[in-house]
Amino acid sequence: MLVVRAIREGDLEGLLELATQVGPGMTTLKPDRAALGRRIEIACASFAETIAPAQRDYVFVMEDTARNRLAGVSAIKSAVGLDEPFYNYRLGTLVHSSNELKIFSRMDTLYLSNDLTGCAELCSLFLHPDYRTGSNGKLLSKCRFLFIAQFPHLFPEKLIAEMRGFQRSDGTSPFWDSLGRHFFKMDFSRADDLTSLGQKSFIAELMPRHPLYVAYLPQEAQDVIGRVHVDTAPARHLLEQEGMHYEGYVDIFDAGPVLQARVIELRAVRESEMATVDDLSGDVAGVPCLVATNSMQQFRIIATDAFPEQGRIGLDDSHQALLGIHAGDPVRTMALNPKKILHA
Amino acid sequence: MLVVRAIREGDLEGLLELATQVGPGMTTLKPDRAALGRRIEIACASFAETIAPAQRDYVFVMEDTARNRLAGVSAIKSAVGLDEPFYNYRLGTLVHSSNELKIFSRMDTLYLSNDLTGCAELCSLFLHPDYRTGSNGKLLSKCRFLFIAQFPHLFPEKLIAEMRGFQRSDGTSPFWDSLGRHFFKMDFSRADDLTSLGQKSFIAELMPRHPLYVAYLPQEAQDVIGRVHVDTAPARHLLEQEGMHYEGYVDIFDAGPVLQARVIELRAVRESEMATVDDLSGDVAGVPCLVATNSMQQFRIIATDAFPEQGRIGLDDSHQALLGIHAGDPVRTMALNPKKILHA
Amino acid sequence: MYVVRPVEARDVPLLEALATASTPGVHTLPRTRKTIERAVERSLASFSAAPEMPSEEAYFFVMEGPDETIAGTAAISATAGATGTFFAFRHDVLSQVSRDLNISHHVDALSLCSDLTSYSQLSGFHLCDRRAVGGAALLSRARLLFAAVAPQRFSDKFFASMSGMTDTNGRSPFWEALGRKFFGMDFLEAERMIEGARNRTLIVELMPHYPVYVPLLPNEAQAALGQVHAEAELPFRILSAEGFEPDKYVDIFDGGPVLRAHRNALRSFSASTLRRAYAGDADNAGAETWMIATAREENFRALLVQCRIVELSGEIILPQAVLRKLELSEGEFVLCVKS
Amino acid sequence: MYVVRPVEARDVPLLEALATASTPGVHTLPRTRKTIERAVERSLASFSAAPEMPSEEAYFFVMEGPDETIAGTAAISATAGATGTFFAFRHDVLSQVSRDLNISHHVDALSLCSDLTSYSQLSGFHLCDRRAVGGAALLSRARLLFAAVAPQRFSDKFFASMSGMTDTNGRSPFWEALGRKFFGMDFLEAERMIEGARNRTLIVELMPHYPVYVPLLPNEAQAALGQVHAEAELPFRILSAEGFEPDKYVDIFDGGPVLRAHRNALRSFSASTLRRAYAGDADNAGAETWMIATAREENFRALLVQCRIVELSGEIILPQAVLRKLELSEGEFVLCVKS
Repeated sequence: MLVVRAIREGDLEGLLELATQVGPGMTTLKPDRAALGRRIEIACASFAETIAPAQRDYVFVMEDTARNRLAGVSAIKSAVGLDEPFYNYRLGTLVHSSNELKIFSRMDTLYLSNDLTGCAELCSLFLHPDYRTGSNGKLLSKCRFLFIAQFPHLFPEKLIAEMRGFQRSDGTSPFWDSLGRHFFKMDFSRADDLTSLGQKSFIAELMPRHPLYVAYLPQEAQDVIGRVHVDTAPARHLLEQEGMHYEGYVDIFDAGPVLQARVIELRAVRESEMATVDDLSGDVAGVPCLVATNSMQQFRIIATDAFPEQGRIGLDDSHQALLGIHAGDPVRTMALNPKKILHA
Repeated sequence: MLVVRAIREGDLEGLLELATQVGPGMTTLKPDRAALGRRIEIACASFAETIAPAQRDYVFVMEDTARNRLAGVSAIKSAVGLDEPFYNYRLGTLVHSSNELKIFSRMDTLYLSNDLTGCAELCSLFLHPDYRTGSNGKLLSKCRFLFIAQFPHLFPEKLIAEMRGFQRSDGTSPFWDSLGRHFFKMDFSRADDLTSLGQKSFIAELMPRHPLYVAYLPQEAQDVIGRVHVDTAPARHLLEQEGMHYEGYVDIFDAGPVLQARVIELRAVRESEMATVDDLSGDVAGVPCLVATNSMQQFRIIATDAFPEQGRIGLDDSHQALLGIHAGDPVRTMALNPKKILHA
Repeated sequence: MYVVRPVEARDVPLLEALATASTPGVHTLPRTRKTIERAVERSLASFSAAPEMPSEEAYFFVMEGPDETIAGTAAISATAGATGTFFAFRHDVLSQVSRDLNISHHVDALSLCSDLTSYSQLSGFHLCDRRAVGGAALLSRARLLFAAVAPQRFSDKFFASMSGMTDTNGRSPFWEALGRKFFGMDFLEAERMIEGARNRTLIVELMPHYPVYVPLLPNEAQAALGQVHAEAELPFRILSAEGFEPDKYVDIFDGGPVLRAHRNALRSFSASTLRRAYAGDADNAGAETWMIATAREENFRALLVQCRIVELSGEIILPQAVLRKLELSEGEFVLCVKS
Repeated sequence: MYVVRPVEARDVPLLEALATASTPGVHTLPRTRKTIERAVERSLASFSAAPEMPSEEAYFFVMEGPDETIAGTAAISATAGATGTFFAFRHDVLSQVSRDLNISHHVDALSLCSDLTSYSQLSGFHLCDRRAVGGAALLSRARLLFAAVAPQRFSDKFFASMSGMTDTNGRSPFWEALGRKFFGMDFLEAERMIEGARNRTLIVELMPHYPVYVPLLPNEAQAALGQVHAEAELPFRILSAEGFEPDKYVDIFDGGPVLRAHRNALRSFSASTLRRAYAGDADNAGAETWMIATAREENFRALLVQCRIVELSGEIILPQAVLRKLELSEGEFVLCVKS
């Protein structure tokens, strides 16, 4: 049985083991005991609310209770860019027109910006390969939206998620090759390494600061602006189901999209509901639901079939145990999948 | 009895009479017979779908059927900035930081942009003073959202509305005085006159094109960025109820906010529902609702108390007559007021 | 004997015939009857004006060959912007530094600027008759001698924009990388629409207002930056010898170099001397080629002559035929500079 | 008699005492024992180096008074950027045009630039003893005479940044309008933290990268733009007389003018002559004040002397006392320029 819960001090070994599986490319989840220890410490202080909201880093782990093992991790940083500048390119529009020549050109333009400073960020999602089945991926990703719906007052107006950008099959980035490389004489993987050391801001110092017309770039680079890495497409889809969308912010290296949403427009904030737990025995026809506790320090969430109605939800003993609750306790619940994609 | 409906050729005299009441400041509704005639022609072609979606200008009039008189007007332009560049300032963030000096400053920055090119625009709202009571203002403004909910495929991803900016009691603009005036040796009212002649783009040619730090402006000018004129506050509130919000785009002259929304996030798109009309006699307890026909050319909409439930809605003969429909016909309906403001 | 003189109304038909023969895109010559007539009228008005300060005047010169046909044209504008603003790209070096990575480098960028607006501009140099190459320097430099004769008509700074690299089809690699993105048309078509001008409002409407980072340009465009067209090598050499230097400005359309000079650096100003001309059969032993121009503003004439100049004398002895060509009476002043 | 010579290690205590007496914010002098020692060491290393090209060298001179106390200091850096990038504001004119409204105007804007990085920079001019005003020009110009003696150590372009306007409390109106917005501190505090330097990475980290539109600055800041501090008027006059000109660069902190010159425009280069010095009691009838510097790179000395120079001679007759002060043997070369 799998439950996602707030991380605890005792999870360090389990997290370290998970981190060894991650591989390169995820900068916030390196198998570094000291770094992970510090992160857990901040996460515990976050759930305990002993540090200011803007400094918090809520880390969630998925636990396989039967095997007493961590199956995955995901996190929400309360605010980015408050210690180190957080850079993106923003895609804007400039129109050049001349009545005399009957020319009207609408040009895409890249602006180096720190606009997303202070936004909350979804990050550090990793599910152990052994567990990549069923709804596990959805639970691990979407648990964060229910957490936000439960504690919306702790979050800023906007939530973002950086998506890995398009790469060629050999791992090179057409966007980097056409832009970053000219300003920073090193290859993409070295630049990527530096960012994983948290040195993104120094690299941004070397990037062009004046607005850039996209038309200056070769077509191949223009085409990948806002496109995700092929492996990241499913993760993007999950986030889009929850109300996150691309608004023109991209990564300064690989032009991967930043998905964003106003917190009040998240599906979880609009649609999740409170319900009181009833005992249930035997199977009941239901739809896949997320069910979460209302507590911050004891935040626990599962995915299960259920049929919440009129403020009540039936859960059997095993699920109540997973959540650490009893009949009569309140939970927050939401359908795992959106009813439909609106007009998409 | 008041109904809002698609404008018709025969409305020219009535519209002209309304326009004489408007006074200065509304550029799209001057009492100019030729201009209004052209506008009606385009609007009729829009409702008849004989011109391309991007060229359409849907104009609605509020008719007092008892007195056979026009009481108000409102409109949706399908796309702005496709003939003349559409300029705004966009408020962004740049962070200046130095580890060495332990300085981290987050600076607001204004960028001259044409980002909103191609967005649909709510405009030309005017209600005759004789009718400024009850729900008339809401009906006249919100009718447009139900129209969009009925025909979402005809609109671009984003909808905007430009709000009049803050002015001092003597009609001067602190933002203009601190910025525009320096680049364009004329006073605010003259600049405003030129824009009302549609010459906004020429003025923008004279405005500073490089990103501007807001900190350069005097405090008084900084304070009014994104603030509406005192008379415009109620209109802003109505639009915000419907899902429109300020995202940092402002007018280049007076820094009035542009409200915007993704069409799929409008309350009308999310919450309005189809219902079949039932005959009703006598009063029934209900909530204030908007009820609209499904037809484009015969688009008609009223505000009335009703109790839509399970896909049915009861309307008495007089309301059916106002809408030009009968029992068994389909309508689109939505509560006039949102249930609550989400987390606001 | 070649003589440079102001254009006259009677030259229009010949100029029209010559315009059709020149290479498109390389010369900023007027090309149609109407634009030629306009240029000639403007020149006549400019010569007869008595401006207190350089303004909209544009002076158009022709070089007559021995048979009195037109062997070339050249022009000079009092101010490059005239009533508008003259645009060029300034080649800036932007500095990018990262202390913590210990990296610092410089990035070349082109910024649209109006720095040259008040300069006097040399333009329209065109040698129609390839056999007239001996007169090329006379044709080009005569404009500057006129400026030295009438300095109040001109700025104290001058520039000349040299045609940039194009291929045999008139395709400019610099234009392909930049101008085309904003104009959406071929280089030659754009030059035709704008009539070679660089002081038109549509430039500010269409060209980029933010620096263009040179490393982002395709290699071919970078290679063309600051390079002269093969046909412009001759004027480039002549002006370089006169004292002009290419530095940090390039043409906004084809990336060709802009040569600039303060008048103090120009030989026509700093190395010319004013002398009284007398007729005579001078002693030709040790003769050198001198460029001689009338010192009057009206009815200006300039030509080359072989003669020997006595250093400390204020006189010059010229053959009677030369005086006649210059329409000079004995004892009138001429401006002399070594060719 | 005032003599300018390279700083020596023994000067440190005196320099420390003098530093505390000077006006804060006006001079780019080192102010603490440690920074003074560092500057002196760097100067000693620079004089004893034999650079093939100008690089990180910084030469620090002192002027000795008659009593051998220090009457003033002055410095010159081989390159303004040294290992970094030297930042200044370039005062540009941007052109804004609207054809249809028939309006065109020019907007002044300040752009952060690194154009001056490779220039040689004059700095640290400070007259400690107000009675020494007669030696002020010697103190300032001796640096340029040294550059004329050892041109390979310097760029061919020079600049000096003049202190901008501050009030009696050291408040700079230009800083209030600009630097404070980004540094969030007082002008004097910022100058102290950055030690007067303009080539530090933190400048690029903190200062605005986009043009600052001058009309948006408060009137007080606009009025201060390009204006010199009262205490800088003397060096301003001296350098102007030497051939420097303020043009389009200003200091990024206080808006003071940057004076620039190509060496060919400087009197120390263009109007100086090399002569052999001999001892003697010269005929002092019609004597003028001359600045005389040793023509050697090591143990450089410069001073003022009243004497009469014979135009076409390659010699100069100087009193024995002067030769001694210059540590010269008879027949050695000196560089002479009229004061």
